[in-house]
Amino acid sequence: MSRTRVLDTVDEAVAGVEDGATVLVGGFGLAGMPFDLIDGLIRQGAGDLTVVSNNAGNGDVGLAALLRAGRVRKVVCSFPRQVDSYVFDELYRAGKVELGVVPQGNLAERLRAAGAGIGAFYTPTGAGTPLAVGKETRVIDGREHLLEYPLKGDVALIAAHRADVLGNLVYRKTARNFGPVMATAATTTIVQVGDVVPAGALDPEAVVTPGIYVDRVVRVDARRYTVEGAR
Amino acid sequence: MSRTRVLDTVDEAVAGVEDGATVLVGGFGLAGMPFDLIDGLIRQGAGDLTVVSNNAGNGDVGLAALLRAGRVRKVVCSFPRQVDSYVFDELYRAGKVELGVVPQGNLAERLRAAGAGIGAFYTPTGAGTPLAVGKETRVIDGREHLLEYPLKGDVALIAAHRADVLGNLVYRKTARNFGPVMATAATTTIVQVGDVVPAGALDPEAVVTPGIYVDRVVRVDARRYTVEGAR
Amino acid sequence: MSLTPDELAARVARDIPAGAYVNLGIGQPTKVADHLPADLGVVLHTENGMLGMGPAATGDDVDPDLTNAGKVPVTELPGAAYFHHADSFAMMRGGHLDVCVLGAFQVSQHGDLANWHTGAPDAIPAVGGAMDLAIGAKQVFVMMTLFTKSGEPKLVPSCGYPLTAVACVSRVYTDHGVFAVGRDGVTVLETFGTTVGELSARLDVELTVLTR
Amino acid sequence: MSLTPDELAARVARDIPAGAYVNLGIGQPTKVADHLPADLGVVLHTENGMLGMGPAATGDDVDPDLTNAGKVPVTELPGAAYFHHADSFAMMRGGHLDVCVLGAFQVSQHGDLANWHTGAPDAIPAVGGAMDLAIGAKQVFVMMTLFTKSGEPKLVPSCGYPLTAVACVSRVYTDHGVFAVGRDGVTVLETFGTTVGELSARLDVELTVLTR
Repeated sequence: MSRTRVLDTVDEAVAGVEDGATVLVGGFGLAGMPFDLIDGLIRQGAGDLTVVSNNAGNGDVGLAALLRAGRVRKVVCSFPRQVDSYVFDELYRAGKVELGVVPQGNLAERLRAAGAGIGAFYTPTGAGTPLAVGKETRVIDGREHLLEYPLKGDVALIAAHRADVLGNLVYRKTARNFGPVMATAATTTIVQVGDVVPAGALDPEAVVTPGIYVDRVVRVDARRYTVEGAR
Repeated sequence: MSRTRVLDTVDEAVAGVEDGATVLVGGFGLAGMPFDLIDGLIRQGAGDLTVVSNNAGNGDVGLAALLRAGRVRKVVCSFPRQVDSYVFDELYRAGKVELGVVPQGNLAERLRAAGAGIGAFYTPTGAGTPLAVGKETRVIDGREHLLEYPLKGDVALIAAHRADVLGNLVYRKTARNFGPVMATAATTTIVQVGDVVPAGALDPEAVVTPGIYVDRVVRVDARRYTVEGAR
Repeated sequence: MSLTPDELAARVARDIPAGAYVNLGIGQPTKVADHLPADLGVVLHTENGMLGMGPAATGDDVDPDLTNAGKVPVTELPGAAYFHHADSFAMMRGGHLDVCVLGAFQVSQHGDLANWHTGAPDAIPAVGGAMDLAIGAKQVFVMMTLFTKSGEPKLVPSCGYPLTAVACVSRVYTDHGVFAVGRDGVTVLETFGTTVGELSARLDVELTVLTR
Repeated sequence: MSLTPDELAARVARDIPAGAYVNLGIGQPTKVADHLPADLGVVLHTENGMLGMGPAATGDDVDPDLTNAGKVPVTELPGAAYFHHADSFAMMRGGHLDVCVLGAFQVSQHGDLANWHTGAPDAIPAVGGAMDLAIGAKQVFVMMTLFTKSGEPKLVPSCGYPLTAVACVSRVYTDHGVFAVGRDGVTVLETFGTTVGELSARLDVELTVLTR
């Protein structure tokens, strides 16, 4: 058996998240959002969280519900403002949540760097813009670059399509998005899946996240969700 | 149709490589080595090449044959010295080929950086060793890092298992190795495959190298090779 | 006659080369896809991890796991490939996309782009993938109205809005004309229902005309 | 009695935790695999792009597309996964492997490692993945003879050979004993057919003994 534990309940899967933790939350809008794990985190009760995710919640579900519950001190994301991000909008305007905006590619690359042991990297994205303020710059091959540092999580909450008992994961279509990089970037990676299969049931050529990156897996029932929200 | 061209012959596939070019050559030892493309490159005649590859040739085939033909000015690799690297050894000791040794992970990451538009990155690998001489260093989180720059190719020669007509690639087992990163790092990526299939015949979830990275594909007959060499 | 949004989308589509890998930004640029003939072999990239994106999904084809960057359900074409976010943005940043089409608040005569923030103090900042797209593609096309609703030019000497990226735009497609921008300033490539003289009078940038 | 190479491999194997992700270096360390019981659930990594590596392949199982880092044909276990070189070394550099077992020319009392180059002027330099493995794993175990064939100690105050990495080794497993190395110098954890006093007389490093 590998270090990955397959747990019976969502509550076991999210146990132990500490106040003040940095939590990486997968998903791009609703696709790939780990709804069950977030609901479990709300029940679990950890607060004062820094949440790193591409968006800042949609409708009243998932990340929006966590925000509504008052557990989030700061959101680090690329795109908080959406048609249905009213929970975040209200908290932000009321000064009840901080916001760090990171260009989406720098967000993904900083997460990858955290997982890959890269100390820092130079990227052209954001150079010469207001998001470059305070950042170290360097001209490489005639082009200005910003120095960006890794973004590491204490916990990652991820939704994947299927896991084997070793924690190897496959995803489904564009719900893959941030899952694979976040899995590498957190001390404890927690994954909800639709299906857990025996070792050997996944094609080794098609595994996207090897089990080495996965600490806990829990199977959840399929949930229907739409662009208007999960239900 | 995409930009990828599926060609009928190896000679068409390797046409136009220029003297003095930097050629990325896939493979780890013999696994994933693009034997047919290298043979084609020898016929094509380009010389004064800088070859970037993990090793410096095995036996008398592949990279070793290119070296023997006197076409290589410099080899950039992690591990030239093998039980059967006698062609390289002889040329190197005779001062007929230059050598640049790069730690294997830095080699892979520098190739990735070239493909990913990363200007440079800090890595802990090699810090405090003779391979750090002349490199810029920085202490990050108490640990010394080296600044490493992208390694870009004019041409990449890669062997994959199967391509579709759009140039999407899948590999086989540990023959995958450097292929996917080299495909992203070269101006012109040339791939030999055992099989070309129609668009839609590869599982979109399992494509390893998307066709956007592939310029030319040629189907070649399976060749048996062993740890002693290809035949 | 100036162009309708649909005619503008068709005009942009005409400049997309056969077989190109293309990213279409959220909003108006998405409509360019409707004018790309299937036999042109253009492959669409969406930043959320896909090449080979097909048209918007309808009815039973709607799959919440398959959306474009605007979170709209889309479809998959034969030969598609999925990848994660770091790989998707490596593809963009690494210069592998041939063309990216973006909307804009302002474009400067030298190709600076402002399309992510109006600078309004009460606006919630949100950049998404705009900065990555702007610096990454081999060619960045902007598609916008040439003037704001109140008649202010959006092709300007230098951007007043916060920048998305510096010197990244090569072409500006507008309802009134098509412009090349860059180091040498603005060149008028085409006008729609107007003249270079009329445009000159309404814009604060110097206009060069290609002579044949 | 000092340990035979096979007994030493078995001794190293005893310190590998259940369920650990482990990389075994080329040469002697490879033999550790023979002493890991299957029910321990250890998952082997090979730098050339695989987790879940099985034993060496024989007969019809030999597949030239499936080798270990030493280019020896190996097999695949259920639950294996393949990945490319940048991903494989990201896994190593990112600190995800629990244990890496390496051979060495020399290890210093503070855990500096020399295992890639003898410094001989006519040697062809070849580093492979040694430097990446040395800096990456959570714990780096070295497995070596304590003395060279001519009797020179290989556990030394500071390495005379070119370094592979600084302060990376935590344990040194040798035919004569097991040592912890690091900031506090060398601690003897176990001796084989010898005494701390005898080892002290032959080594130039100060030896601490754990008292219980």
